[in-house]
Amino acid sequence: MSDAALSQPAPAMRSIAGRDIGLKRRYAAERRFRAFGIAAITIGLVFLVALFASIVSKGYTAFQQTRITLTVDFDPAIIAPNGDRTAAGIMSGDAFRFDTLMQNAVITTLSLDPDDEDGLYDALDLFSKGSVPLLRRTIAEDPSLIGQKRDVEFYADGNIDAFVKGAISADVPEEQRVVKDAQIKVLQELQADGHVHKAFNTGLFTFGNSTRPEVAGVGVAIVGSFWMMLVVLVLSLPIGVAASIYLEEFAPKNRLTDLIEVNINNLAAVPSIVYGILGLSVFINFAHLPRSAALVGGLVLTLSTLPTIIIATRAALKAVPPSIREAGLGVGASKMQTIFHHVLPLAMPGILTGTIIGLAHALGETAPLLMIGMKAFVADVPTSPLEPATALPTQIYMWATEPERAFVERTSAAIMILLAFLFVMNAAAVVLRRAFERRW
Amino acid sequence: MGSFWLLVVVAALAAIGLVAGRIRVGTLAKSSGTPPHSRPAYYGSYLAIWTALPAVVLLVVLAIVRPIIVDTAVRQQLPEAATADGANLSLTMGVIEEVSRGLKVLSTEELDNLKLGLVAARPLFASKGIALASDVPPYMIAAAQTRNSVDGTLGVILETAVIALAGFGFVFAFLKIRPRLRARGSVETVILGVLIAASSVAILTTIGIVASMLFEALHFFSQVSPASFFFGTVWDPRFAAAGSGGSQGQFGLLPLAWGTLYISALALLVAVPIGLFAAIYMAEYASSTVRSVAKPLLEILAGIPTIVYGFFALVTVGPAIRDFLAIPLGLGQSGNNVVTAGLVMGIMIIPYVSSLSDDIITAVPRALRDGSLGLGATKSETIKRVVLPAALPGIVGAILLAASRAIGETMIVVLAAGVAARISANPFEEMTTITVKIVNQLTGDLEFTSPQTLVAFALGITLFTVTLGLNIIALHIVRKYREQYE
Amino acid sequence: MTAVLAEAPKHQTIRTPDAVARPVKVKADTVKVFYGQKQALHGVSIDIPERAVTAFIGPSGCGKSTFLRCINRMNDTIAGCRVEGRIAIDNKDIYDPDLDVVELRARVGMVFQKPNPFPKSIFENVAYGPKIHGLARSKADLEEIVVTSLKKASLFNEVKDRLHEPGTGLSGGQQQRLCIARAIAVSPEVILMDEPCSALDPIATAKVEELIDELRTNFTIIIVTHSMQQAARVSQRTAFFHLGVLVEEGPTDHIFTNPIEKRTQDYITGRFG
Amino acid sequence: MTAVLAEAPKHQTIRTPDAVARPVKVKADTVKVFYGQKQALHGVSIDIPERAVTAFIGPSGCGKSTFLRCINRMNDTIAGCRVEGRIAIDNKDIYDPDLDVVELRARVGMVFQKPNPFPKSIFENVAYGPKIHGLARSKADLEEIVVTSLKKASLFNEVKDRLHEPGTGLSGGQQQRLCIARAIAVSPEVILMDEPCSALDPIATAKVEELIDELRTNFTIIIVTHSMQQAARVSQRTAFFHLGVLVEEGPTDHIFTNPIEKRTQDYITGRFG
Amino acid sequence: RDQIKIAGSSTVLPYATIVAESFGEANPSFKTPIVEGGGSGAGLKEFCKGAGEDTIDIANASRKIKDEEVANCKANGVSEIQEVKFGYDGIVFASDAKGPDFAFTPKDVFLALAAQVVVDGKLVDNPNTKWSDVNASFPEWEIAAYIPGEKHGTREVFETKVLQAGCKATGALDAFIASGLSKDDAAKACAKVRKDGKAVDIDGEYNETLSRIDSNKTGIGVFGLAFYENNKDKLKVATFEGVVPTTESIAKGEYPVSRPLYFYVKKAHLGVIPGLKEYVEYFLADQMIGPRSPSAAKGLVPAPKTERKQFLADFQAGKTL
Ligand SMILES: Nc1ncnc2c1ncn2[C@@H]1O[C@H](COP(=O)(O)OP(=O)(O)OP(=O)(O)O)[C@@H](O)[C@H]1O
Ligand SMILES: Nc1ncnc2c1ncn2[C@@H]1O[C@H](COP(=O)(O)OP(=O)(O)OP(=O)(O)O)[C@@H](O)[C@H]1O
Ligand SMILES: [Mg+2]
Ligand SMILES: [Mg+2]
Ligand SMILES: O=P([O-])([O-])[O-]
Repeated sequence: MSDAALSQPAPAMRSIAGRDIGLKRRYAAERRFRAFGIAAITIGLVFLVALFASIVSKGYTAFQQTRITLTVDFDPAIIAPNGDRTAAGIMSGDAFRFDTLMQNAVITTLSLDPDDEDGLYDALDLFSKGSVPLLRRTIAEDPSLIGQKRDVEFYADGNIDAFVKGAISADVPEEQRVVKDAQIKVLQELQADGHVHKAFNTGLFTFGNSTRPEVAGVGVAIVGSFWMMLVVLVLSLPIGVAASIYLEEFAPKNRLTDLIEVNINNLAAVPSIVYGILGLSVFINFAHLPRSAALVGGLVLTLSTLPTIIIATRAALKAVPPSIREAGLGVGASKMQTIFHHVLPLAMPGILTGTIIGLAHALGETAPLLMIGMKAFVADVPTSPLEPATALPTQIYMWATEPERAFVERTSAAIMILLAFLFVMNAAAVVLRRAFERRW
Repeated sequence: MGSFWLLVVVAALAAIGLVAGRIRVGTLAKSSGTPPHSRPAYYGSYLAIWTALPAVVLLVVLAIVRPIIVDTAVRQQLPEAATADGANLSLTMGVIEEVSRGLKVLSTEELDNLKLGLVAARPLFASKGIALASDVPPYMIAAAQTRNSVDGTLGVILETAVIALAGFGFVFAFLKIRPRLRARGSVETVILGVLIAASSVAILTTIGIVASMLFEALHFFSQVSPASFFFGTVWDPRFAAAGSGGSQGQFGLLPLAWGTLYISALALLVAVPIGLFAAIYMAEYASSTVRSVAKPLLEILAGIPTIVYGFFALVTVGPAIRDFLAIPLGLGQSGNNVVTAGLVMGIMIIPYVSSLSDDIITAVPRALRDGSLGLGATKSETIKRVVLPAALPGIVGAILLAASRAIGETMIVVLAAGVAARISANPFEEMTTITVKIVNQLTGDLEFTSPQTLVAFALGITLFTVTLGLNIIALHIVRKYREQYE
Repeated sequence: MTAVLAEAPKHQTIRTPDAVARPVKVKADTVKVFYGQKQALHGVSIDIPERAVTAFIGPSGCGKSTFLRCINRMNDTIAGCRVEGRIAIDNKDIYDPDLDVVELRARVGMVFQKPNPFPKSIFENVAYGPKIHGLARSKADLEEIVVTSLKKASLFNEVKDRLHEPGTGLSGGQQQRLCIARAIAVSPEVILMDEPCSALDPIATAKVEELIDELRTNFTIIIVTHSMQQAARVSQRTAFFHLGVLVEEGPTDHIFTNPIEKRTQDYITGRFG
Repeated sequence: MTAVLAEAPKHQTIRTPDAVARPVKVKADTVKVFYGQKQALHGVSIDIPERAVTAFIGPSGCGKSTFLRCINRMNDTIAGCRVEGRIAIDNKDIYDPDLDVVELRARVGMVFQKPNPFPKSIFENVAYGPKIHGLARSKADLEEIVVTSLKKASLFNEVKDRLHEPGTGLSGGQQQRLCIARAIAVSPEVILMDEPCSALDPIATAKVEELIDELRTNFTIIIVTHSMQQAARVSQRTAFFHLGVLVEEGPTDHIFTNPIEKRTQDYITGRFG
Repeated sequence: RDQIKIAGSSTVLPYATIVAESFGEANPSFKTPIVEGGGSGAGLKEFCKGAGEDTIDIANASRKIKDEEVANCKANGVSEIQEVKFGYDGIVFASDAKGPDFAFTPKDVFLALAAQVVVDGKLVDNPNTKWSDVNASFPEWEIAAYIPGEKHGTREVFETKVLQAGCKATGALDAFIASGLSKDDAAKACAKVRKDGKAVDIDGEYNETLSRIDSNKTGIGVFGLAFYENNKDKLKVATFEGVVPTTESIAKGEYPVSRPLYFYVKKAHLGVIPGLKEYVEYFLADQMIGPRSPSAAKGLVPAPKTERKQFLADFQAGKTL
């Protein structure tokens, strides 16, 4: 402020009427600004759609699956050579005897020459390698089948499935594809006889991992991810909010708390694999929690999600105007009451946003899980968070690295399932967020 | 009674306390004529806290101590040979635990047979659904029995102690209740304690991270000179193992630091304008329907696994940028480049900026907007000059968070920008980041204590320090420009 | 926007023409305002003369602020608020879709009922309007505008040493005067003042009244006030609102000495309700 | 907190004892308040009698709100605000570290200068205090408290159909009355009112004044006002502040008719500055 | 613990999972083992953490355990390690299916990818930028090779069987020794890969390599045989020293770039973890690693019958390192 301005006497006011206030330029700026906003959202959504389209176009076929029906003769001589028809009896003994059962079914259904070994193996290769164990389990669950002749639906081998869906083309020379001409012939025969059909792939959701794409599923991963997210939600939301409240509302404002604030911001920049290392040494090596367990995964992800939630929550708390706090304190509410009754509800949308983003990120996180053994082959669906499990992203990662063509679509399908998971999580949070939103 | 039931009992006692406290203060207030200091509910909580808190703390402590005592007791029983080797001991203890689990489900007759050696342990246990890898020697059965009895005794002691403490706490607090007791203060102190404990999780995490990295990093610096690490311009750790005769100075940090900076900066260049404009549009212009759809949709971008982004970058974006930008401009041939990584990563972190900023912008009081609009400002002027400055701290926080995510990301960088460490200004070349190399060196096929592995920790601690510095600067900037409304 | 002229008679305003006829600046015709379902104004029609001070009086909640906010379309910013009827300034319908709201608001300044300084420095608060409208040609010019406006709002002496401290750190009355300074800094043609003196002490009030008197020679001023004395002191015309209806309107001396409606009479003599 | 009694003489307050001696409820002794570097109060000492209305008057920015906020320690919430000196209520130092601030604020209610309703329903706004203090035994009881409080603040008739709509959707004066209702709903011993009637029309003002008069029989009331008339009407004692100093304090009629200090005289006659 | 835990080589991973899966199916009394990848080094690192319940039982490796690793194991109390060899793996060079045929020799690859080569009798930084610079019969493609990153066991094979062989063949080895390096260091120098971006380390898996060839059609990738066989429609394999890589040519020892696959068992766990012994024996059965086995279908190159018998016998003999 110059002294000249200070000492001048007040001049008469100049009216704004008729003066150019640059409206044209300002409206152009306004329109530009608005257009930028629309463009920004559009760009974001376009990328989302592009990603979605590429995933869905690759993955939608995985929800359908080729099945082949065979007539199986449940021959007691093979199944229960010693007469033990109990489930335990079926599940014990020579495991390879059920291969014979399967071979017989193929030979009779296709009327093959029993001595043509190559022909038999080519035909057998049409079926999932998991067929035999599945057959065995079916019999164990229902021993009354023994002695009957029944039509049984088998999963087609992953390559055959891919072939039927057109992912493997018959046009390329035989030596460049995994499906042999002989197999195609047999398959066509089967199709002509109506033995081949497509069905919804329920196993994709319920089965554990498998080396055979046709019976591989994300069941274990869904359960694992679910438990991890539960642990993350149950721990990181309350801890994050509690920590934020303390730091923002109660902690004395001094260098130490500044340091803590900066430090928490900084934790967000720590590569997530470092959390994996920390988790490995603290939860597994020190606390002796089991490796590959969803609980440990959840704990590690909690640590890596906390900074996000804390930062978002603190920002939201800061944005609540002080007059609300004054009003609360003024009627004799304690600081704690004021915060929990008035400030926190107003900050809730921001807190939920932080939680959604934090959880979304945690859900898609792979690197730290690598360190604690969650990128593993796990076939059995875990029944508690302490049992070995995988997670959706690690499962996706593993499938993405499988050489078989049939895993390509399943990888995309698994991503779609993960996104569906994400949608559900977001939807829940959006509903909550709307409930808390208030315009001033 | 397991820990679960113990907790149930304590919880039940606490629930009784919740009611008893209220009643107690009510009657006392009536008889003495002094009104209670706090609401009756606080006296209930006060009593409940005194009942449950010490008991639960004791329970946790004992639960940690109990296995240690049991192990010590069992170990003393074992023959010399079994305890000699530490590694084997842990396995033996594992088997004993398994056996002791089995013993609990055996009938007395089976137990006697087992002890007399009439039946072998393995098939017997197998029939009970407990798998043993091999048969167990008799001393293990004896040890398992000891284990069971010690554990059982301890269990009884623990239960008694916990319940007694809960009871004591109950009585103590019950007697302490009187109308002038500042129950609310006490309860809120406990809540404050909980809040502080929650904050300390973040602190402990930092300590854990720093401690786990610092020690190994020092180890690294004892093998490789800090100068060659911090000022080295070549990153080629493979052949510089200490003592292997290779030249030192192949652990140059600079190319990685440069790559990190370059890629993150580009990512922010994408994410900040898009995110901020999206946030502004959603908060200030869009109808509530548009907003409630667009916002969660954008948030999905943060949750897509990074490997998906990575392959998207590698297969779609990278070649497109190479073919339509790099080659026509004559700037490079590589489908792996900084631009791809920056672009794709920028997309991933958009929601960090957009959603968080949107909430902060919405929270700015309407009176401020009215003030500006009332002066004839256009909406965009109001936003730029009044709303955004008022929302600045939150927005900076959101941007920092986005930057942090960009710095910490691996998969996208690997697939989009490659793993070649180099310094170049050309954004159409391959480059890589510190985080990528941390992951690489840690998961590498490398010796345990070689500098090749340890360098990961040195990188980690360096990254930590640098980002800390950046955050401090950001804090100061925010402090300087912060506009506290009302 | 359709003007519903066939209005129920109970909403008829009683108008007493002024002896000195002045050109009309703002003309409202059966203005109705709804907040969602709730109707806050039931058809207000009034002519507001140019270069004069018009005071709105009436009990709290009767719709004064609501009507005031219609005149520079600040109601647009309230979700769920709907305006019917016609308001014209200089014979131009301000609810015409073609009309430029920004220009309108630049021409029709406003001082709000609750002081709402920006969380910026005192200087920036006042400089804001001139800056966005590009009214200052130079820095010195801008400084001059700021100082003049602060002086007119009689705040300058109190804040001259702390022009660069935040405006939110002022006392309630100081904030109110800051908002007045901010509004007059852009020299609008019409100034709407919603209880500008409610937080002010008598001396500051007197100064603001002096300012209003001075401004009146060039500008049109509408002021909401709860103080009859103030209305009597500063205004040439007075409008009395009650329950969303403009009950009576006319030259101030007339309204205060010889009101036609009983409600008006009751209100100004304090015998109300 | 150390009481610096050796104070510069220019900050000496002139006190005129009341004819009817009342017990002292609030006793302040050389209270100084600093906002960061800036000193807002320069040693204020005053005795405020029980069951009477004390009015604080003085030009805008002189420190009335600041002093008022010291009495229920609302200044604790402002970062950088520091209070020196001693304030006692019922002879107990309220800045004693042992004192429960929350209890203090429950006993010393406050109506703020700028209305600040919670962004909740009107009902919730008023019910909040009674709820947290457990003043209502039943729902019906609570409703009664809310209705009574709203009635006392003469807001009830206007809002009775919309008790469950947000308090932020009220007119300025209605919000102010809502805040009054909220404050009296917990029946505090001392009520601090920072310009409670500044946004109110004469009738509402009269009602609030009536309320104050009624409350005075049981409670101690301190009111900041810019209206001499109001001070004269409702208060028994008046304190005149100027530039952070309590210039003169005494029985209201005495202050208004026969002030000792020239500054006081100038102020109340409007000849100030 | 009643479940076997395994970690290590990503090359062995598919075979180990196949075995684990069918082991679990065939033996309902044991749970299906948990198999982790991560690479040979990472697996052995985990393996050598110590003995006991919280450590893994088996480490898979696509190379032999190193002396340092054995020493580290010992230091951590893992004194008895049983090495089990179970088959072979071939490493192939492949390019985009639509491109021309390649016939590589170690010399070509060395000249294209080594950090230093001999030009006019002098060691210089590799000057070759196009494949045609290396061998006139190759197309004029910019050199871009995607080779296994240093975290993979495969890298070691690549270095010893390809680069070091090429080093010798071009005379660079002698030049290195002549320049004053010890024999060991010279060998190390031979294995050094150029760092100017022409050779790209792939620390991920083969499908990343495939994607890179997808996005850069003139790239050459290094793959496992199994991966190539599953993607024959997208890739064209190169011959190496005139031999086409197939299961047969590798099994016969004709194709030079192959290596044995191993897993390492903690002997101390054998009597403790239920099913561990059974798993190893199951792994070594003909049905699992023989020519008709699912592992073979996945790309494992089975060892000859007599050798397979030997694997099992060695394990059952309980020989430790
Ligand atoms: N938060 C704050 N930070 C800095 N200065 C402040 C703050 N609050 C008030 N002040 C200053 O302290 C002085 C006294 O302010 P106070 O609010 O007590 O005045 P007041 O007497 O209530 O005035 P008014 O009648 O205008 O409300 C003023 O100069 C004001 O600018
Ligand atoms: N945003 C809103 N939403 C709903 N109702 C509103 C809103 N703003 C005002 N009202 C209602 O409209 C009516 C008129 O309000 P207005 O603010 O115009 O009153 P006023 O005459 O300015 O009163 P005061 O003197 O108290 O400021 C009141 O009943 C009020 O409650
Ligand atoms: Mg109003
Ligand atoms: Mg004040
Ligand atoms: O994963 P690797 O087999 O290459 O070590």
